[in-house]
Amino acid sequence: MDEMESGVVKKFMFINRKPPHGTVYALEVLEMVLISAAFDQDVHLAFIDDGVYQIKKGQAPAEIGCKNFSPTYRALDGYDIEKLYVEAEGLAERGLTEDDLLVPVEVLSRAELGKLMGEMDVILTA
Amino acid sequence: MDEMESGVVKKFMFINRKPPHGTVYALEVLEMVLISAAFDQDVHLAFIDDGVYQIKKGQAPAEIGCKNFSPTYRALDGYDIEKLYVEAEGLAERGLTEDDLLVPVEVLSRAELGKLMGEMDVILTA
Amino acid sequence: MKFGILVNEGPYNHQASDTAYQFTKAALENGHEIFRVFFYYDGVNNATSLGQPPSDDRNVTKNWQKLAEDHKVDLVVCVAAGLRRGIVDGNLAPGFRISGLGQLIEAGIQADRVVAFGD
Amino acid sequence: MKFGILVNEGPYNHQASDTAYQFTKAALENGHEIFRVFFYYDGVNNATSLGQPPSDDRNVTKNWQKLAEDHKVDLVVCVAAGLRRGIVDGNLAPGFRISGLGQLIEAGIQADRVVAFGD
Amino acid sequence: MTMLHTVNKSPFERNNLDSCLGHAQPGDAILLIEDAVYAAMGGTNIAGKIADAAKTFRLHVLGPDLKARGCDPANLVAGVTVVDYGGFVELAAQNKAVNAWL
Amino acid sequence: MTMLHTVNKSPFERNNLDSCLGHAQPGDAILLIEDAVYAAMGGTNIAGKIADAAKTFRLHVLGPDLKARGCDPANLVAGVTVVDYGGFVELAAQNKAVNAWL
Repeated sequence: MDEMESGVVKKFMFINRKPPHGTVYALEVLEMVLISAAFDQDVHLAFIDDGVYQIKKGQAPAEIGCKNFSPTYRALDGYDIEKLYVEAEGLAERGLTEDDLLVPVEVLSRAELGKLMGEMDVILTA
Repeated sequence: MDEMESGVVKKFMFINRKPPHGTVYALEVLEMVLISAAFDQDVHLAFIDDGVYQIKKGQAPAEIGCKNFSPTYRALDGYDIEKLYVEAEGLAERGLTEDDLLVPVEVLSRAELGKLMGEMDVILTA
Repeated sequence: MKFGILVNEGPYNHQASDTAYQFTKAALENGHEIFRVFFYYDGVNNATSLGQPPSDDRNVTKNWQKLAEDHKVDLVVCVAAGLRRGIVDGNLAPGFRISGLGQLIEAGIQADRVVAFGD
Repeated sequence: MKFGILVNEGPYNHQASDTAYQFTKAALENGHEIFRVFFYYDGVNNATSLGQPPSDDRNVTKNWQKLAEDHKVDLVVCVAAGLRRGIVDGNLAPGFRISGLGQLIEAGIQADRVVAFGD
Repeated sequence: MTMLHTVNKSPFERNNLDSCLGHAQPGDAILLIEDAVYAAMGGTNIAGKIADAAKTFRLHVLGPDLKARGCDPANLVAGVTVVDYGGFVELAAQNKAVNAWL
Repeated sequence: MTMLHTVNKSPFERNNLDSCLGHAQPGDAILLIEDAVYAAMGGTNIAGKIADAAKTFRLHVLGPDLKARGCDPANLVAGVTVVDYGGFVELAAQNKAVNAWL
């Protein structure tokens, strides 16, 4: 894949707005994120709105018959994906705190995240 | 189809909550409604929430490449489907009145519609 | 008690089909009867014979097929919705059959309850 | 300007694919270049060769195929998402090709803009 | 005769639960499934509304969906009862009809 | 450099538009497409919010989607501009990146 050596580095942001398990988006976004790591891009992950539920501790979907992909979020730093942001308002509305999250993140206000989104080159939201 | 002569008549209600064109639900619910007419059931159609947009006058989806199925609502009485209900609150929230609708309907309050729903035997919502 | 089940969404993208399957299984385990499972809208995509989900994930189509095998559950795919979306005789998974939308209305008449699962 | 297009939903159930098609067509008419159209999630269902929508409705798959023919637009179906949902070589409509998710990231890098359409 | 209402979408994202609560009759059963189970959790900015609803309706939540999402049943809004898939089936059987608020 | 935000869901059903308005930066362009075009219509119970948004953002609506839904462009909230598919393309080209609020 010669694009891997193209030298172009763009700011990618994957914005997660949906809860896990009810739809496949969280899982398939994670697949996009993992692939993007191979292209040496500047990858950002944001969890806003119901997306904050994706990184909630204690998920155990065996009884609904689904795969537990939540441990993968913890493996992201092994792929040098370390820019994870969670929206403070999203946590608060849902009665959650940083202690409820299964992976270290930077908590930003909606205003701060909006500003950061404005600096991106490519945004993929789901 | 011997069920067509089974003699059982149930109260069916199709509840439309979604706007037309953005998704296929409005169109495919209409197909269900038309089929149900052949079974001589007591068919009710309710338009609530964004479902009220399904029967808005003046729809012309040619430029988005879709079929204009809205005239079909006007043909329903030819199939003896005449119990059409629209929620007053749904119209008001959207700035619409009965004059904006392409088919004669009975306007009910949310409370009245809720009560009517409670009298049904089979409810299919989309 | 006799249940009719309506599945409105395809496999994997929405949990609807998984929940419908768990409900159907539990109803059978509790001694109830499943009159029919009807697949409408994108629900017809549950019946593809060509799906190959990752080996560490569930296989939604196989789940339905096993219910059909073990309990003779009638799995009906709407012909019109299927034609529109490319679910036809050629790629219909064994255990499913294709028929008209009247089969859903019939389920509404014959079953004691219709339970719908969707988006 | 070079555009990458991402289609997240299947045909008919959501307007997403129709809007993506209209956007792509308009971009070509305005003299822009389409680097690639990538089909992900249920978007892979746009590529079925087996769909037969009613004759009075549009044919979404054919719309895409015509763009590929007339303008050599690169229509790429995600291999993993397709396998999961039963879009494979055997029912892939001509004009589409199956490849990896890296093709989407590459579009993000190579195109000037990525525009996504979904639910 | 009462009805069973099912809701499967997050109350933070969509209006399904609000519409259900606006139409259900007093005494009806409401079952929160899939992404709607978040509505049953204590401490959210809608917990008060749900606690009120639990006084008018028989409010239930699907246990396997709670567990899938890492939601602790010990932290539910007061008045909400957990059921499993078998309990879902019996709720459907015990009420006159089922209205899925899709 | 400004961004183009697209929103395609009804503001009465989902939170996409609210989330977009809460994150977009002053001067950004927002394009309402598909079922989101209803947000641009005058006389609704959210028309005031949209009129305010039109002062902070460049607010556009897709004409073919209005027409499909029988929405009269003469009845738009003040400050909202109609574009066609070609206009959508040029908005995407003129702004730095496109954020689809799915």
